[in-house]
Amino acid sequence: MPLLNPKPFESDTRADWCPGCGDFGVLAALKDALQKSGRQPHEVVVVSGIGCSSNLPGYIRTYGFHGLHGRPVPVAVGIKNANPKLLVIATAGDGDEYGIGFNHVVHAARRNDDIKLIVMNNEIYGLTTGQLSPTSKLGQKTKTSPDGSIIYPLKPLPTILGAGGTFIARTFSGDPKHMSWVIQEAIKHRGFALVDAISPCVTWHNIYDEVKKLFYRLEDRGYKPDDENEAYKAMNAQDGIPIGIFYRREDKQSFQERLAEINGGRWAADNVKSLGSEIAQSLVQEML
Amino acid sequence: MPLLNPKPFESDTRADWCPGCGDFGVLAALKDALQKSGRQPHEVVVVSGIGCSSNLPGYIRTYGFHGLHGRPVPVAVGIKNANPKLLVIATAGDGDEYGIGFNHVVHAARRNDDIKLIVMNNEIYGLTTGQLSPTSKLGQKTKTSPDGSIIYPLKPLPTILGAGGTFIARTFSGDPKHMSWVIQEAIKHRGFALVDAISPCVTWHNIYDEVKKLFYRLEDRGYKPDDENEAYKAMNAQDGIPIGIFYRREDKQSFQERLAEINGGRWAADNVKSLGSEIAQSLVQEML
Amino acid sequence: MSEKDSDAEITLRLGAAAGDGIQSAGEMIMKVLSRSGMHVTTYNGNQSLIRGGHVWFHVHASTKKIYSLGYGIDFLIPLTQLSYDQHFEKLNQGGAVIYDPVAVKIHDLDPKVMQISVPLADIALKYDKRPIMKNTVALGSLCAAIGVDINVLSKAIQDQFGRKEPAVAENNIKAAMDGYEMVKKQTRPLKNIQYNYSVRRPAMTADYALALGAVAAGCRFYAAYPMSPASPIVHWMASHAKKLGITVFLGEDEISVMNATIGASYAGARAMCATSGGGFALMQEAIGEAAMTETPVVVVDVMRAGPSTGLPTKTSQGDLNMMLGISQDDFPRVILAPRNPEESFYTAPRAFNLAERYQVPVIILLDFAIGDGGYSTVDNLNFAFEIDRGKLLSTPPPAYTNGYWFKRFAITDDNISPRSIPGTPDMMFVAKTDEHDEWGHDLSDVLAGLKEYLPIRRRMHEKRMKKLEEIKKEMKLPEIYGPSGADISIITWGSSSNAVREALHELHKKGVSVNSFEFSDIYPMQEDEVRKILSTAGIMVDVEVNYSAQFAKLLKREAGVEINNFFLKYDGEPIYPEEVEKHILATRKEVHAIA
Amino acid sequence: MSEKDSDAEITLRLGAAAGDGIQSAGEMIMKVLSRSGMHVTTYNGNQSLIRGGHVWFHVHASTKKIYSLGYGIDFLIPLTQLSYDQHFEKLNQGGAVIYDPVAVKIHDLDPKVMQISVPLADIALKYDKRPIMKNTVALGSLCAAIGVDINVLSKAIQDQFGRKEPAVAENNIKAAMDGYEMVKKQTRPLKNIQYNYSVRRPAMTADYALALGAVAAGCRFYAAYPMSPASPIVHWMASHAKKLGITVFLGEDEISVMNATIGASYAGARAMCATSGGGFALMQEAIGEAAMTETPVVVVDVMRAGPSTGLPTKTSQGDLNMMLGISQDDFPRVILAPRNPEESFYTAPRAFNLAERYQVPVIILLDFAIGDGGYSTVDNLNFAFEIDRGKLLSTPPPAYTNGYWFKRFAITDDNISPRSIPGTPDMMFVAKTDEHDEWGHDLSDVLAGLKEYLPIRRRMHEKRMKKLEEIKKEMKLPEIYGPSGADISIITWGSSSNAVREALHELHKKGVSVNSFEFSDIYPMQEDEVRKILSTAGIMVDVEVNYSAQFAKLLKREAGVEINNFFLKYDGEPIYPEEVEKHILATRKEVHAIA
Ligand SMILES: Cc1ncc(C[n+]2csc(CCOP(=O)(O)OP(=O)(O)O)c2C)c(N)n1
Ligand SMILES: Cc1ncc(C[n+]2csc(CCOP(=O)(O)OP(=O)(O)O)c2C)c(N)n1
Ligand code: SF4
Ligand code: SF4
Ligand SMILES: [Mg+2]
Ligand SMILES: [Mg+2]
Repeated sequence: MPLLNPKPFESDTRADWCPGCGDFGVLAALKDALQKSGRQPHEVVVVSGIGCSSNLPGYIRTYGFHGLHGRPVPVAVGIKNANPKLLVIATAGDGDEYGIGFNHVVHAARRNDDIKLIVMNNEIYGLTTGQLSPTSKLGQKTKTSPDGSIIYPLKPLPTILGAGGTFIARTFSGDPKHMSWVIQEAIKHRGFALVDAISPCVTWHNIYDEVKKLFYRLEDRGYKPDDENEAYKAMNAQDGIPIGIFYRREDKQSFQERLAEINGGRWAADNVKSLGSEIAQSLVQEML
Repeated sequence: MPLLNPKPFESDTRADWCPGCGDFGVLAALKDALQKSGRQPHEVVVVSGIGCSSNLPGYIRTYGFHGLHGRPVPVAVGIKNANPKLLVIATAGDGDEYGIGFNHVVHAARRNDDIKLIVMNNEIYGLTTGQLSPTSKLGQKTKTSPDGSIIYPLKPLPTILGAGGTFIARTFSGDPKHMSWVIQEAIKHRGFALVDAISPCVTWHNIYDEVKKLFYRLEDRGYKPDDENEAYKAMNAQDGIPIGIFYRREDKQSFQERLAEINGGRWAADNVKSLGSEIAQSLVQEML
Repeated sequence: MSEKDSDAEITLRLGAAAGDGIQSAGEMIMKVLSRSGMHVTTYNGNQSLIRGGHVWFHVHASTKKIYSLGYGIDFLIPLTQLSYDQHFEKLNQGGAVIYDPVAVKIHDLDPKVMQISVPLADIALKYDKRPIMKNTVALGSLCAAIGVDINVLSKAIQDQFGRKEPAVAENNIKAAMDGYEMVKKQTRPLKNIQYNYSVRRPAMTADYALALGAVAAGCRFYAAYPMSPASPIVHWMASHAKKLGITVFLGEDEISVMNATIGASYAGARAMCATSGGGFALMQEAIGEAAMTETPVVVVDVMRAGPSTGLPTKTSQGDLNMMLGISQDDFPRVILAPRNPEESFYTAPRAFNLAERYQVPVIILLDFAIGDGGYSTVDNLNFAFEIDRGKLLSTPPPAYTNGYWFKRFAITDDNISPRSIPGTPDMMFVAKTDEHDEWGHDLSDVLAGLKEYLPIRRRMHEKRMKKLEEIKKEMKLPEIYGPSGADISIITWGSSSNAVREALHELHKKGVSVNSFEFSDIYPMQEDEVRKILSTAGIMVDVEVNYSAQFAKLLKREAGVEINNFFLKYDGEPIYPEEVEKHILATRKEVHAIA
Repeated sequence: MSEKDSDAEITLRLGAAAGDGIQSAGEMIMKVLSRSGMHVTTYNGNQSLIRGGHVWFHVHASTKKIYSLGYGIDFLIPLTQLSYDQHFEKLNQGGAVIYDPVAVKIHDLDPKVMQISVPLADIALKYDKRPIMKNTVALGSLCAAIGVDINVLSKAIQDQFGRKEPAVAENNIKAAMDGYEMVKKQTRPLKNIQYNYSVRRPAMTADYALALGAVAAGCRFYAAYPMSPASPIVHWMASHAKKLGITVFLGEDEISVMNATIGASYAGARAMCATSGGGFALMQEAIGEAAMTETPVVVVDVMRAGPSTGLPTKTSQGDLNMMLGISQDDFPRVILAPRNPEESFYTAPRAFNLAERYQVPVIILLDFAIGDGGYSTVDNLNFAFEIDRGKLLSTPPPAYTNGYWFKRFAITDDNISPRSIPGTPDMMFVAKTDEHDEWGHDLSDVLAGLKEYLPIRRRMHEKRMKKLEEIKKEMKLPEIYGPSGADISIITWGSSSNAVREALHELHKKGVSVNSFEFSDIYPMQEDEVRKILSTAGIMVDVEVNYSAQFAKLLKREAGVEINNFFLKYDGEPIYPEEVEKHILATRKEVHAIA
């Protein structure tokens, strides 16, 4: 089927985020990137958790799974392992992915599962009305840190680099073209891609102005994302908020490529059938 | 009370690990380090998960908590936050701490909780009779990877460095003095300390000879653990198995130091009492 | 006004979109009434989104003690057309709708409801570029309509905006005053209530009351991962941490929260944590850990409508089954379901005493309707309760120590072992989730299955389970309202009791022979006593907020009491007394038809 | 031999320390018997440690079909003194103990038990520097004592060590032969069984049988995090992944395992995962997710003795309550408890068909006794079962699509909606854990609480819950053994049935009027039919392996059936038929005393 609809990923449900919420930018960029990927909507699955950001699958025209807080990654991994022909994208919040569900991210990264994770990072728990998130800053006042946060924020990017991530990027919903480009590259990547999407929450923690002032594009500075040690430094840079692709390597097989060597490409979603009686008998023989 | 007993941390229960198990070395080193710390046994709590390694609290004379698989860190954190006068040490396996419970490690590291975590890393699930662990090598044959592992192993040290860890070390139960020294330093550290203790499983995955051949001491090479970028490189070194302290900084407050600024040092374990009636009334007034 | 008319009583409802400030407006009018001597009960009809949609705030107030949301709506203040459309049908005769004709078209209104038109937006625009103060104007108008002193509102506004720059409060007060004057010109007060301005009554949600009760009972360690409708507890704890010296641990997930709570309790603190169903599901493995290590903990589940994510801002009593089956195999637990904020306050110290006395996990079940969504008057709080730490020792009895190890899990006559905390000399022990003997030594490895040790395993398992027999004796029997020997008996539990109690009142006025049995202590159940008490019941009608009548099933399972008539609500909304009333009237008809 | 003497039947037990190879020795002798036409049932008495301690392997074999572990021990082979001390009291008269006098001192032995002394270690040392082959020598000795062809053992040894260098098998065979000859010289065979070497019977644990059944039913996605006693399932799946094309996902924890299983099923696979109680506790939130999104899943819980970590290598039926209360609020689930390996094989395809037909989570409860710890003969497996994927469509009915979106959660007469999987054009939908309408649109945000949408919420909740009514019709009623109208009726479920069934046989020989009702389909329960069936029961005796009689409580809760007599075992050991027999005999006495 050719893409007849000029905006094939446009949904008919209005997003009910607060006016001005950064997530609108992420949604637009994702739709744009998907269209440019040439994929059909029904070949794409968008998986999310619980949070403002995680409402996204309801607002895009693809298959969707709006699951549990913190668990989009394992659902996405399950889908991909059952049918790797699908393009599987997880979209969720910083609470979902850097808090309760971060271990899944770490392990998907080290396995190099071929899924794309877009974290709408607003440094706050939006949907639960503004509590401290793992990326909230020291001193940040929230409902759970009324005296200012005393917890050092998590640095998800160097953490995932250390864990073996093969595509690690940051982008900003205030720079929609950049965001679409980063997502397109993530889609093209061989394996797990982490896209940290700065997506300000205008209601509980509006950092638009701050980010606009401080962000710069790595590619504008001639940065090349091919050296792990340089990537580590760039991620920890103190001179502003770098966005762009920090690290990328295409020489590592995805987990699904390796899996195919074992299951012989007989993927579970296409393979719901009984056993031939010869094989069945041989299995019984083993137990004898 | 002075330490009358020359071996105050010696228990009367025999460890029932397999003869030759690396965990014996860890136990001995820990007892030695504790004795050198000058602590009284009853001021120390050793917290563990579930696994061969996690049986350790039963074999040492301190308070102990032998909890759930993967959860020693949050239990330890709870203990420390209730009574920071206690020395709280978590001892567990690679399955516990790099697998199911790794997210707790990441977050304790970034908070800089003042607990010491010793991971008995044997690259296998020992107690469950030899399945793949997060640190198992590519190609490693185990009960769950009979055709050889296809999963890239996790690199816990650079991951925790990226997450903001302030003391990160590796040691080897084949080098008992080194191990005792590393644990002593961890105990002295201000905040969270991760000690990756290579502790071979002689039954399911005996890497003693391999490690003995490949390990070298960072301090022997004049390595200084004060630079994060150098630490990152050293952790990823391919020229053998470095042991020693990779990274250490003492300029970051522990979480408990910061907490004291809020709770005023009124720690929960010493503070089980009712409210004065004046305060009580003022709290009611707020609701009026 | 309807049959339920009474000048001592009032129900009102504000409606708008999320982000319009309807919750704070509602809280202000609640305060106005509370500070005028009235008892209040409220409900927050909100949605799982931050701006837009439709949210409302309902207040029921009375000069006498009340529990439920009352009957219908006397005063409706719809700031949006949707708010009018959604709620006008519930307006009581004799009531009024206060509205801005620019925003709201009145239609299909009962002619006995008064229409009070006020240019809310226009007035608001006098004081700000955007008409955000229109709800303040509406509050002023409302004060005129219900005849309450406008100065009480001014003071409430002052309190609300006191921390902002002075102009904010000033302008809001002016806007309120304009609204007040405008309505005063149109009509005399529609309510003729004797407000008593010398009596000010505190109102709390159960979440707040429970937090207060916990701290008052010595809890200084609180752990949480935010989850509606339990979040107000952590908000209260965090905002009082500095003042009261509370250690608030914000875990990375509910698993860490529960384990840290256990760690803190093991270390000697009174430790508590709270969540809602989904978070509780994640805590279950660790609750088994607490029971096995005999570490006291108090865990709060503020229930919301499920299953799964469900309706996060709506109410339910659907988590009882989960509490009866927490994690693997048998272990003791206590389940308490306070019926309202006041009882929640007193439940906290009881829960801690039970937890420490019996060294078991104690679960407190609240729900959205009273926990986050509903304030209620809580006065005459008594903070002088006993803190009973049970068998917590600081020096070991000789028979229980060998000089360093402590016989922590000793078999005793009452099945409760003396306990020590780390830091205490000569009382060391290892708390183990593996089965263990009296000294805490493993029974799962070299001793597992050996014939000499099977009786020890059995005895340790029995020791834990038999605590339930002792705890039972402390469990309260149902509270009975209405005449004994009534034809119809309502069986209910937890927050559902509130609507039932108020419906009873009306049913009695109508001459219906009905009484009620309200359960607040759920498990363990004194099955024989409960059976005996319920043998006096008439035709039993079970009222609860879930699909499968979970409490009725527990009654059947424990006490063998069988109920065949149910009023079950599971659309996420709280029970209103008129619904109970209707169901009971229908039941009476049926019964008469059969008889 | 005891009253239970029969030449067609044999029980034997090997005992040693962990790491001595007792499990593989046990499996070899089991194979020897299986390949000699015998039916077998075994039990693995192991401990939660890797070397040392005490472990044993019990085999019951018979020329006819058997289920339980039989009566006492005919042949004991204690390789350590502890093994003798632990087990000698269970030796049957006419039986024998085969031992090495260097390792074991015989004491207090019934004179009617024969002592067969063999220098096991000395012989073993002939073939290796360390006496590791002493268990092989013992097996050879045993073959002589029970009169089975030693060549069958040689073949089994060959199979066992075939992958190692040839000398290993050769030396073991020689060692076995030496043992055989040594005993043959001492005594004629103590058993006079007609072995039938032309019949070879496969034996499996329930873990393996279930894995086999699942794959045969089309399951090619299996997820796991290792946990005893469920690990054999993942071992089987992993070792057959290449051959059969199975995707094995080794998750980082049980939460990822359950969520990945749901993801795979959502994507169209038949997906399964398994764990034990503690891991299941962590899966609960996601099981609610499966139910809410109506994604079919099959989840296996192989129960072990708890609570908490408990006794990881010991058995229990203590997780039923957990299954009845999985995570928050009400949702449908199916609980099946196959009684033995054979039934487990057939339960897998049934579970998948139920899961896909009703789009619900199906729980299979196994336990250590049959799951990991016990092999049993499974012959005549029939692989020709129907794969029913329910309403899984690949093209949308016109009324169910708008060209791209699919009405995935349509209300239908049978409450089951047609389903699609990603990749299918014109059938897109979003699976939501928030409450949703027929198209999968959120009811939790802008529509939450609106009066038009309350009925939709109710209807969606009812749609899910009412599936239980349909499922009920497919639930099997208890299987009845023994005469109808018996004085005493044993009520039992799952693996406890095995000991009960064999005890019944003996009780009937003793003239006791007793029958049994074995439940394998647990929930939902056809309460009316069950009540009717049990109304024919005599004095009911509940037999299960947990402290609180969880199944009896379910019976009471669902069917109102009340049981007052219990045989409950909770020391971690499986039930032996003689224990049931003893309890029933005592019950009969009581009954007679009363009557
Ligand atoms: C197990 C569980 N715990 C807690 C919650 C409550 N909850 C819902 S959304 C959320 C956090 C939202 O923050 P984030 O993930 O950053 O998303 P955002 O709303 O900021 O986009 C939480 C804690 C939940 N739904 N489930
Ligand atoms: C929730 C849960 N899942 C699984 C298990 C089973 N289990 C016990 S120990 C263990 C892994 C042990 O490996 P590791 O942590 O590396 O410790 P080791 O035995 O190697 O020292 C597992 C998976 C468990 N006890 N609890
Ligand atoms: S609360 Fe914040 S994150 Fe949520 S929709 Fe509003 S602006 Fe966006
Ligand atoms: S199995 Fe391995 S880790 Fe466990 S005790 Fe034996 S050698 Fe140590
Ligand atoms: Mg966020
Ligand atoms: Mg390990």
